[in-house]
Amino acid sequence: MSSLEQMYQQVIMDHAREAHGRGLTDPGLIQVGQSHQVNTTCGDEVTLRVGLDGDRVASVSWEGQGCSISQASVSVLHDLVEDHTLAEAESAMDAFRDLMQAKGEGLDDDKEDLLGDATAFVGVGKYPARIKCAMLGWMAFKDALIQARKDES
Amino acid sequence: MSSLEQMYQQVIMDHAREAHGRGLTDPGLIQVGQSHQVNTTCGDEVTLRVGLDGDRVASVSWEGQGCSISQASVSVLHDLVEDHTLAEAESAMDAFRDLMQAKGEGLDDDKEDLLGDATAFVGVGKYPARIKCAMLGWMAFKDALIQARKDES
Amino acid sequence: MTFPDVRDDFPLLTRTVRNGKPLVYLDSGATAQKPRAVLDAEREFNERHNGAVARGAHLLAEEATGLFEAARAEVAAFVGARADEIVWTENATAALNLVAGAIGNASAGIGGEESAAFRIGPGDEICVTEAEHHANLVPWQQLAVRTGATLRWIPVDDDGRLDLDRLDTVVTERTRVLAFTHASNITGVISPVETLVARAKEVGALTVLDGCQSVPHLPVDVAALDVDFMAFSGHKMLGPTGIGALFGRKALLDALPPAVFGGGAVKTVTMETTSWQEAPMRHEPGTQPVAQAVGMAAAARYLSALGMDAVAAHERELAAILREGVADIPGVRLLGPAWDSGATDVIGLAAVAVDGVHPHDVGQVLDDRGIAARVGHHCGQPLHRRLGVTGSTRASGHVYTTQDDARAFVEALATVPSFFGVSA
Amino acid sequence: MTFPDVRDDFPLLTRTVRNGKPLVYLDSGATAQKPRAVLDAEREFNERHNGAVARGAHLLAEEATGLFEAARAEVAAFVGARADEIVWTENATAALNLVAGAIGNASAGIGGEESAAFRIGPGDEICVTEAEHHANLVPWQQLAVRTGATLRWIPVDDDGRLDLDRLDTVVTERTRVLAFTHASNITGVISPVETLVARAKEVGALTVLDGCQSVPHLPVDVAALDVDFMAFSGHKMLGPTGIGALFGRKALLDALPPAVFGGGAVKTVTMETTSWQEAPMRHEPGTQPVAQAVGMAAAARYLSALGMDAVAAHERELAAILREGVADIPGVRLLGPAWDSGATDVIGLAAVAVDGVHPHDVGQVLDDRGIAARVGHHCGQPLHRRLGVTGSTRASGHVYTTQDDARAFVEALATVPSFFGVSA
Ligand SMILES: Cc1ncc(COP(=O)(O)O)c(C=O)c1O
Ligand SMILES: Cc1ncc(COP(=O)(O)O)c(C=O)c1O
Repeated sequence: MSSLEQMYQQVIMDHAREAHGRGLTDPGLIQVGQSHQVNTTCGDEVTLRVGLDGDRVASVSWEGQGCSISQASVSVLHDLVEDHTLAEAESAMDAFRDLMQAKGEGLDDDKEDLLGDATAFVGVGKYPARIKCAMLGWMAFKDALIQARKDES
Repeated sequence: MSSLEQMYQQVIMDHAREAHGRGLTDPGLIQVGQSHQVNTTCGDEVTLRVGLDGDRVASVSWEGQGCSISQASVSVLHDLVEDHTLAEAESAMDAFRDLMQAKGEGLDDDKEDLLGDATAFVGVGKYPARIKCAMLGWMAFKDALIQARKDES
Repeated sequence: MTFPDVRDDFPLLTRTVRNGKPLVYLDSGATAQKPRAVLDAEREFNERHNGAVARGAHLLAEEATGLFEAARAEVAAFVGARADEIVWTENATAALNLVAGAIGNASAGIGGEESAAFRIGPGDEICVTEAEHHANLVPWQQLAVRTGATLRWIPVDDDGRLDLDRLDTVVTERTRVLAFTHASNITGVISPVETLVARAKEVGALTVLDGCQSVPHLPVDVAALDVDFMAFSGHKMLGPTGIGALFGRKALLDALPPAVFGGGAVKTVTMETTSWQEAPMRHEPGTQPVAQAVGMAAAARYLSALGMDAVAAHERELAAILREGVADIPGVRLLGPAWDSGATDVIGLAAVAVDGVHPHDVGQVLDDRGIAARVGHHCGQPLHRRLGVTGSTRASGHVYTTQDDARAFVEALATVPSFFGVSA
Repeated sequence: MTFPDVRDDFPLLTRTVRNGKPLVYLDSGATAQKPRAVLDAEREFNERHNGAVARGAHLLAEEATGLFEAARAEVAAFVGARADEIVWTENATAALNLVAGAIGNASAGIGGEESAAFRIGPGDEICVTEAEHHANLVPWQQLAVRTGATLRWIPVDDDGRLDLDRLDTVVTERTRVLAFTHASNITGVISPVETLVARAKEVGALTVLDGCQSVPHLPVDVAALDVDFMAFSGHKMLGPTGIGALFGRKALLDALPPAVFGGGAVKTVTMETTSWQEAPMRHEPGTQPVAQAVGMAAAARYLSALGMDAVAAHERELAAILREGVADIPGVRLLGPAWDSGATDVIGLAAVAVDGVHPHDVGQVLDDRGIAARVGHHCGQPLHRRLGVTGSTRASGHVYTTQDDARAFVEALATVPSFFGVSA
């Protein structure tokens, strides 16, 4: 498998073509956070909204445009964190960041199990410029969580 | 003679110590021009006043402070142009500029005769940074002449 | 007449990328590679002649000053200017900001009566075009914020050419500055300088030309173009990073107050007030990029030896291959005018949008083949928006670019739609 | 502990001057010579990794970006800062102007509410000292012109030390900015940073430190100094010309509007408005001095390997020889405090005035012996005026300066009065 094929694995292509969670929805919850992030290299943007129900990530929806890596990444993010606990979501977030920093080498089995489909992004870690693309949605998610929890206090 | 001794010939030292024409005077003439020049490298300044009487440079006086080269140079300038015709003054000005550009080599006999004491400045031409010092008074003279002749029209 | 193969002069071009693939460098519009002559000139300066410029009486200071001023004269001659009409800057962006910032300073009273002619304010207009690089748009837009003047612009048509029908209504008696690019870094379109300058003169506006994409690729003569100011960069014309230049008419540069203040630019400084030197010194405060000036002059010399007419002809051939080539690929759209061998208003680059494929993904496929192209908005968001896309993929050549390089781009691009499953 | 002899690392120092005389380079305060490690780092970058930074998806762009950001991290660590607190600039002058210009822009409404905290105007005061280099005086003086604020200054005493008795009356609740030099390039005096910063904090003023003469010669830690901004130059710390840096607290840099506008610094640009990126990018429009950043990092690495404590101790020994030596010569006056082996507030330089002999003439005698010293006002006209002279002759050392170099200066200086016939 060439580096290029390793980067654009079928899973990624599929998520890019049919992204999950696209289209901002009203979670109908009290704890809602939203974040808008821009990849300044190319102008790609994502707006992501999170609804929290206690310590559960009840809803993740987003809107945006970008390269296949950034779109597929938000899509798997949606699958990994929606309907999971905050703790699980944060573990997924950490594991994904580790994957990006692994320079294409992969992670230990525990973490890869945690990531599921998202391990397909392993090839992106070889390309520093593309890590930004893959992280765009996750940056928005992280920031949206902060916004949502602000309402707590 | 070392380059240093060639630069600081006795004539120059003498003119520097006892400069001619120092102290601005009122020429009591109609065609008077004055110019203030600054050597921005070191902050040296000269203010030079010219009084014209028809086509004769009737009076040259100046005020200023600076290195021995700049002071001696205004002093010989005074001697070369005061009480000479405008044409003679301009020839002297040209010859002095040529001397500065001769890279320490000297000029042909005609021009050296014209310059008299001022040929002692030959050594300055080897030092681009010092040419500015030697030219300071001459720049002021040139500009003051322009000012004086403005009143003609 | 065939253009000489000069690749051996460029050390970087011998390197391989991505598992031993030969490098196909097509990102010269962003930054060019440097010939050995440039690197050697800089190194020679640093190893033999480095000293404080215009400030010392010792031998090294003298030599450094001599080389620095000789470099200025060479770069000036390269664009048809006099030496004292060239101000060194950090890059072209800084050169454009120098003019805008100085006008802002004049408007705030700096420079006093000497600079009063540059004052602008509410009711005055500053004019740019829709084709500008951010470097020649944002400084003017923010000058308008700062002074209360109004920013206007000449729109472009679907081909990226300036809509000259609008010239007379946009550039009017209220226009104080007309700033425009000589050649677009996206569409490659060369502006009708003569027409724009004529109109600016008619209304008494200053003209500011962005020469970033023309000076490295075409013969440029500021005297013939008759502009008031022109900015250009060292690194795009085979010179070092860290240096650019502003051309300005001497009388204008002398009256313009400084945009940036410091040592070496002043005549007399007291705690209360400062008087400035003449141009170019008044606009060059602080220790200048001296070794870089020497390198930029070496670049100008290198280009002159090739001959800018020959360079332009060479790049026209590249343009033909690129622009004709991409136009034949289904699903690929060329930004700017289609290739027309009769038209002379396009430089040697091609920016494309691939239907359904994001530029980043296009770039990745190219990079995998060792092709270095640029993806994104190329600092021209408004122009991309006007052309209906958010970004593009650009191939841009220079003297070392071969026709095979251009063909490699076209071939690789042709594989993109199917790779991403978007072929027609 | 003896400091290692590093002269072999500096190619330029092997050259001879003025008829084969060995070079005694004592003009490091103006600009330093560069070790081979710096020249090699730049060349290696240009020959192997040059590409557009932060803008491309291709391998060279990736490598160039990586090296550029690694250089930032290294230079940041060298002064005790975080990487995102360092902005690259053309030189220290540009760094100081960046802060002053941005405050001016904020005051003109640029940056909107986000930047409102930086707005100044009539009734506000900007404070400097009488010991400033023009680069840290004129930008503030002109900011006052631009905004209607008032410039005030802390005077110096006859020794060139700040008159701290005046601190509380000069720096008051009206003071918005306190800008001062870390070490004087004329007297060599090190400012009492702690006292000045404490007073600035008391009144809520921003502190701007000119680190040009400290960063190359002393251990400097911005966190410990607790200043808001600090400017320094590459070329004075053994790095390339064409680059300098501004340290700023991240939160301040993020809120400060740009002083200079262009590509790479923006988030979204329309013809009407622009939004900026975070710091440091928002303050780095245009193509940056990339090779120079890599060279400046190599210089920081070189100095760190020697150890800045050892460098400072070495230069203190030079100071002792220079300052004690010149004080013994009849008719020579040392500017700044007499040497006192107990005092720790002087860096390794000496500027002198020779009774009855102009600095240019002094410099000529030195140059004839192969000694490169600096003559003139060293961009400090107000300080010279305060000390009762218009100019001086300065010897300033660096890591490659030997004690013999310092002695050669003293010996040559001793011949000056008699050469010009002004001996007592
Ligand atoms: C104390 C001080 N401040 C500022 C500067 C200006 O530095 P640069 O010329 O590198 O901008 C210098 C050097 O000339 C200096 O010595
Ligand atoms: C048309 C145009 N103008 C301005 C610039 C800015 O040049 P620099 O980045 O060298 O300041 C560029 C290059 O990025 C350009 O292509």
